[in-house]
Amino acid sequence: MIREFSSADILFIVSAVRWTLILSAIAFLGGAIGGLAVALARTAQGRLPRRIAAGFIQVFQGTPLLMQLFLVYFGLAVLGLPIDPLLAAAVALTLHASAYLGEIWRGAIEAVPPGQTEAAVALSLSYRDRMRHVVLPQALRLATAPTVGFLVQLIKGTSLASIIGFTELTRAGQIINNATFKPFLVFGTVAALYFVLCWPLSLLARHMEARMRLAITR
Amino acid sequence: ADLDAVKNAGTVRVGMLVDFPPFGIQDASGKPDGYDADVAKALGEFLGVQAQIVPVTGPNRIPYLLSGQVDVLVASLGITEERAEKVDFSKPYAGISIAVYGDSGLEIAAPEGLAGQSLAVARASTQDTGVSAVAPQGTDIRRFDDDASAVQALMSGQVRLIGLSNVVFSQVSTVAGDRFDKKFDLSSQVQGIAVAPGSDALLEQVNAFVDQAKSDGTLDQIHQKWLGEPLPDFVKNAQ
Amino acid sequence: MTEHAIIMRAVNKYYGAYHALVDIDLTVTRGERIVICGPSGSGKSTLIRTINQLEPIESGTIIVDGVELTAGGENVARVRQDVGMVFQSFNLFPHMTVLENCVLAPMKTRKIPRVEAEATARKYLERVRIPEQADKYPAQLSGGQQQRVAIARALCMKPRIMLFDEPTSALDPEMVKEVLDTMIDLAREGMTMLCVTHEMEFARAVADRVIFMDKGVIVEENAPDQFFGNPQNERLQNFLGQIA
Amino acid sequence: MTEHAIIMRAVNKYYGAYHALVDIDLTVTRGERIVICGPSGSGKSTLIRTINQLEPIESGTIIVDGVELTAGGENVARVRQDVGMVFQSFNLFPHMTVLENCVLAPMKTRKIPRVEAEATARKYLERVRIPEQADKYPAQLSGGQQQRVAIARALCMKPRIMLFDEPTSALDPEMVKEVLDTMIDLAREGMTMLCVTHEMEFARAVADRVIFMDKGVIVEENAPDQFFGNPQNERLQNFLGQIA
Amino acid sequence: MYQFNFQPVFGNLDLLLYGAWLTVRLSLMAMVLGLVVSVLGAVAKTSGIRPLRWLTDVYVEVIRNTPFLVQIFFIFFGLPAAGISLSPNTAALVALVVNVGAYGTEIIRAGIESIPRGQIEAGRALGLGPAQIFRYVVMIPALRNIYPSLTSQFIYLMLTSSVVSVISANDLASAGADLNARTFASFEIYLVLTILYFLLALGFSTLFAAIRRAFFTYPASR
Ligand SMILES: Nc1ncnc2c1ncn2[C@@H]1O[C@H](COP(=O)(O)OP(=O)(O)OP(=O)(O)O)[C@@H](O)[C@H]1O
Ligand SMILES: Nc1ncnc2c1ncn2[C@@H]1O[C@H](COP(=O)(O)OP(=O)(O)OP(=O)(O)O)[C@@H](O)[C@H]1O
Ligand SMILES: [Mg+2]
Ligand SMILES: [Mg+2]
Repeated sequence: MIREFSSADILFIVSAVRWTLILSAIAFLGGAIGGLAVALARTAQGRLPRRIAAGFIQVFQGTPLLMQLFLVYFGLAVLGLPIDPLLAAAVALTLHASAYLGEIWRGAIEAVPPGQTEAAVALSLSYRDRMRHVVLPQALRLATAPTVGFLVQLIKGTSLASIIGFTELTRAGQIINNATFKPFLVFGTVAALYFVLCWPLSLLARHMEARMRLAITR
Repeated sequence: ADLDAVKNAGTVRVGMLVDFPPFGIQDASGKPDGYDADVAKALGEFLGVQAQIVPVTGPNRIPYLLSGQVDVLVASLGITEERAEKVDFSKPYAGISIAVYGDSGLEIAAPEGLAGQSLAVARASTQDTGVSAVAPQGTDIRRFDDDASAVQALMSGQVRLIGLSNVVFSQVSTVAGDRFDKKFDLSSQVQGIAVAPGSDALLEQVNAFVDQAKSDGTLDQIHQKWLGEPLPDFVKNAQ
Repeated sequence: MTEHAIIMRAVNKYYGAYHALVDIDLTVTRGERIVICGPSGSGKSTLIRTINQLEPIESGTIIVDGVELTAGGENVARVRQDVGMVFQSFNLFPHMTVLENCVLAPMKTRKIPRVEAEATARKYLERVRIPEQADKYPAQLSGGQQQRVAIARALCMKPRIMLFDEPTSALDPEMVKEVLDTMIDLAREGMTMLCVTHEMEFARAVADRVIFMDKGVIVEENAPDQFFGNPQNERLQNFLGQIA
Repeated sequence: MTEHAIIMRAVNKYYGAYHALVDIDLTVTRGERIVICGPSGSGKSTLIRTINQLEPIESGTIIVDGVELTAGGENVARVRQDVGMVFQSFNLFPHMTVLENCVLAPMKTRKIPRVEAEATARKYLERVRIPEQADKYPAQLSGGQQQRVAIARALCMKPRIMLFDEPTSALDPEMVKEVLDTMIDLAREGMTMLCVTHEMEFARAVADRVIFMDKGVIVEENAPDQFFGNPQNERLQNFLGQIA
Repeated sequence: MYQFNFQPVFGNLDLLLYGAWLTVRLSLMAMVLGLVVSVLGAVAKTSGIRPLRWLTDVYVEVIRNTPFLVQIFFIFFGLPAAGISLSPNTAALVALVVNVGAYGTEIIRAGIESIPRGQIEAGRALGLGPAQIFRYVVMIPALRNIYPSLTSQFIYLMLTSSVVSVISANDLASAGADLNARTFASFEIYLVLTILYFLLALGFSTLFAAIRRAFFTYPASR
């Protein structure tokens, strides 16, 4: 009954990349919006938004994504709020990514020299214009490399969504492995696929970091 | 969900494993297949609704049921007392026998011989419970996430013993030849279809289905297809 | 329009427990040019930063161009548009060209159309004698050029008052002169100016009044020839001895 | 011990294609005090950095204290211990107290026991007139104090030669004097010194010779009164006009 | 609706707490060893020796761009084929060290490169050798500069360690899974596990803050 590892299996694993990509895209989009909000709140003048954002980050950086996914999907259902798995994944991944991106971007915003903000204030620019035209564009340059770096972790992290039923790359590998008992072949393929997805991003991050270092030391 | 909800929806959502051959597997096109899949389809026909199969995993199959994400589990779920406290089981629809297997060179004939040995099982599986119940002090029970990992531990030499079902072991033998043999039986284990507590009407219908499928030969036929023999007597006769 | 550009009355400013400005009284007439000097940490920067509310004050009154700066509110924004500021470290926006640096604030806060804003910017870049640098990025300019861009950028808001905080102290000796020349030009045109600097030549050449601060207090205040020729305060005498 | 502290013969240095030092010949007698000046980018820093091999050279010979610096090897380490250097930006180690800054190199390279190293350090801190700052961290000191620590740190290695690269140009005007006074003290004690600076008062007061560089070349070289009073080179005349 | 019943969880709280202790121990050892690997990796990467740099690059990129699950799998199931048979707990530790070492290498390299050149030149001008410069001049400020990234990577490591149950290593997650297998009180267990992980993360943050205060609080230059 043990099946041979066949081309159909490879195809199955490759097509599971679809879910990995969809989940990553959702997480990243949600996280980008949430992360910006968190970062702005974390660098705000008022104490209250700063506290709330800090608490948010502490909770969602301090607990495993696996548990977050489990509690959102099964937990809400148990409380009488059944939720679509995709929505659950979107919620949990967004919260997770918002916390991490928020923290990365806060660092970038704070790394913009205070003189820049002061100059903008002295020119009487409003908070919005100041952020939009002066601070964020400069923060963006500092943030791109770590952001892309996080994206790589996120892509790998979506494998945890298998706990709520997504047959993405890692899960597809497990399923095929259970039928074929060829772990090295199967997980070798899985690892190679992740590498193909992530390596270009890592290169990009490194390239941007190098370019930025040049720009700074110029 | 209870019977009304299933009938209203026109579909019964069935949780099944897809990584537990030959009960639950994926066919070459990636669709769920296997003994459980055929049973699930038959159940759907009996209820007069569409059977929608939801792939679940060993560790999360019960949460799926309890949180209402599926209506029933046809997921090779062995009937045990602890589980019966959480879910309601139908009459047995399948069964496997569980034993301890291991390196052919090892002389072990009874649970006492396990002391000082390391032994792999799939976490939360029937063989996990079975082994844990009889293993003496000093047995190193290593719990893996699924049978495949446990088997891999055996094959790579990380452990020399494994608690496994006869079904999976026969597959192992096809690759490993006579490197491993059976040491002693643990138990035979019957499996039931599970519903969430309180779904009494649904459970009644499921039991009716199991009775009918046993008597009209449907289960024998499916068992023959996947395991090469008719439904064993210990399943037929179990209550 | 009043005749007084800036009036400060009994202004006190604390950083935590540290008393940075102590009962400051200062009146600046329209068109007046004032140089502020004093040892490091004496509160010079703090003083001029309170004038466009980069630093809030704890007590006292500041009236700029007839508008009282009560904490927050509309007034502050209005006053800031009328007060240009040039920092020691330039603080140009590094991701924008010189021209973009100059047009950003007029376009965003005064809602001036781009074409017009650019025309104004070019005019002021001409004025500070670097029209040809308009399309470069700050990092491509020398320190002296950067500081002149900073001056042009402030002028583009057509401020009535200019504040300078040690505008030449981050520059190489050779570049100091370029910037001082630009500032002397401005002074000649009657711009109200407050300038923190230790360039005594500049003070002698253009200042109407020189102010000496020490430990948050205005210790001496006089016309330049009196100030340098006949200092009263002992700390000031010492100070002048040191930097000469 | 030879009578010559430093001998440079036909030294050439390139940064990529850029010819930063062109055929430099320079001999410094023991105890001599030399001031180097010149426009930005003329190669002053490069020149003094070649002397303790912070920059390798492409051709020519440098002999320091009788030891020839061939590329790498033992010689370089030995020479560096004999040559103290003070940077424009201090470069104190921020994670160590003043005292730790001073004892690190003697303990690690000369293997002097801590007690002895600390005694020496305190002596030199006294000499630069900040003994009471020994246990502070660099960030807690003013710029002038930091630079004096940097001088003390270099002295703790008991160097025969001191190199200064614009040691006062990052300082506030008031602090310049503190540091210059320290340097004048050192000069009086007969230390061999090479100093890049634009402080003309200092040059007049202590220099035996003033050197003017332009585009990697030593253009003029003279005793201070001649150098300032009667400059020959046109570029130098111009330069003196600008910084005066 | 589901009836929550925390009895099975609290009745077995000692098991979970023991699991939490295992996670703490595993993570702490992985952090310390991982830091050593990271520093060595960063030194190799910033060294002038080309093959060494190249090798480190390969290590870092392979590890950072493949999932931890696959890495731990290969270490536990794959190494026996090469004659290296590690116990589950050792394999878990090795996998974590290898993983965090790759991330840490990049982080610490960035820290080393953030040290102003003048600092290194000052060291050289004082006659210190390259190793002495690294040890006395570069290391502390470099670690201080990247301390936040490093510690958040460590927290991430602690959370990642929950995966080690796949090779039957013991930790908090596997204690939870075992309890789950016995009681099937999944929601209750997961909720408590999440809280325990949160508390562990909080504990580690506090520890890291204390370490920072002890070793890295010299006044920053203005
Ligand atoms: N944000 C702040 N928090 C706390 N203290 C501050 C702050 N800014 C300035 N100070 C303190 O207030 C005093 C006055 O500072 P200020 O910058 O106005 O001095 P200054 O006269 O401009 O000095 P310098 O010539 O060095 O620029 C100093 O003692 C300084 O340490
Ligand atoms: N690492 C380097 N790579 C390339 N070019 C360099 C490098 N360091 C210096 N230069 C160039 O060499 C020339 C001499 O530089 P150097 O720093 O010696 O000048 P300087 O006289 O000390 O100037 P300053 O007064 O600005 O300190 C300059 O044109 C500079 O741009
Ligand atoms: Mg100031
Ligand atoms: Mg220089």
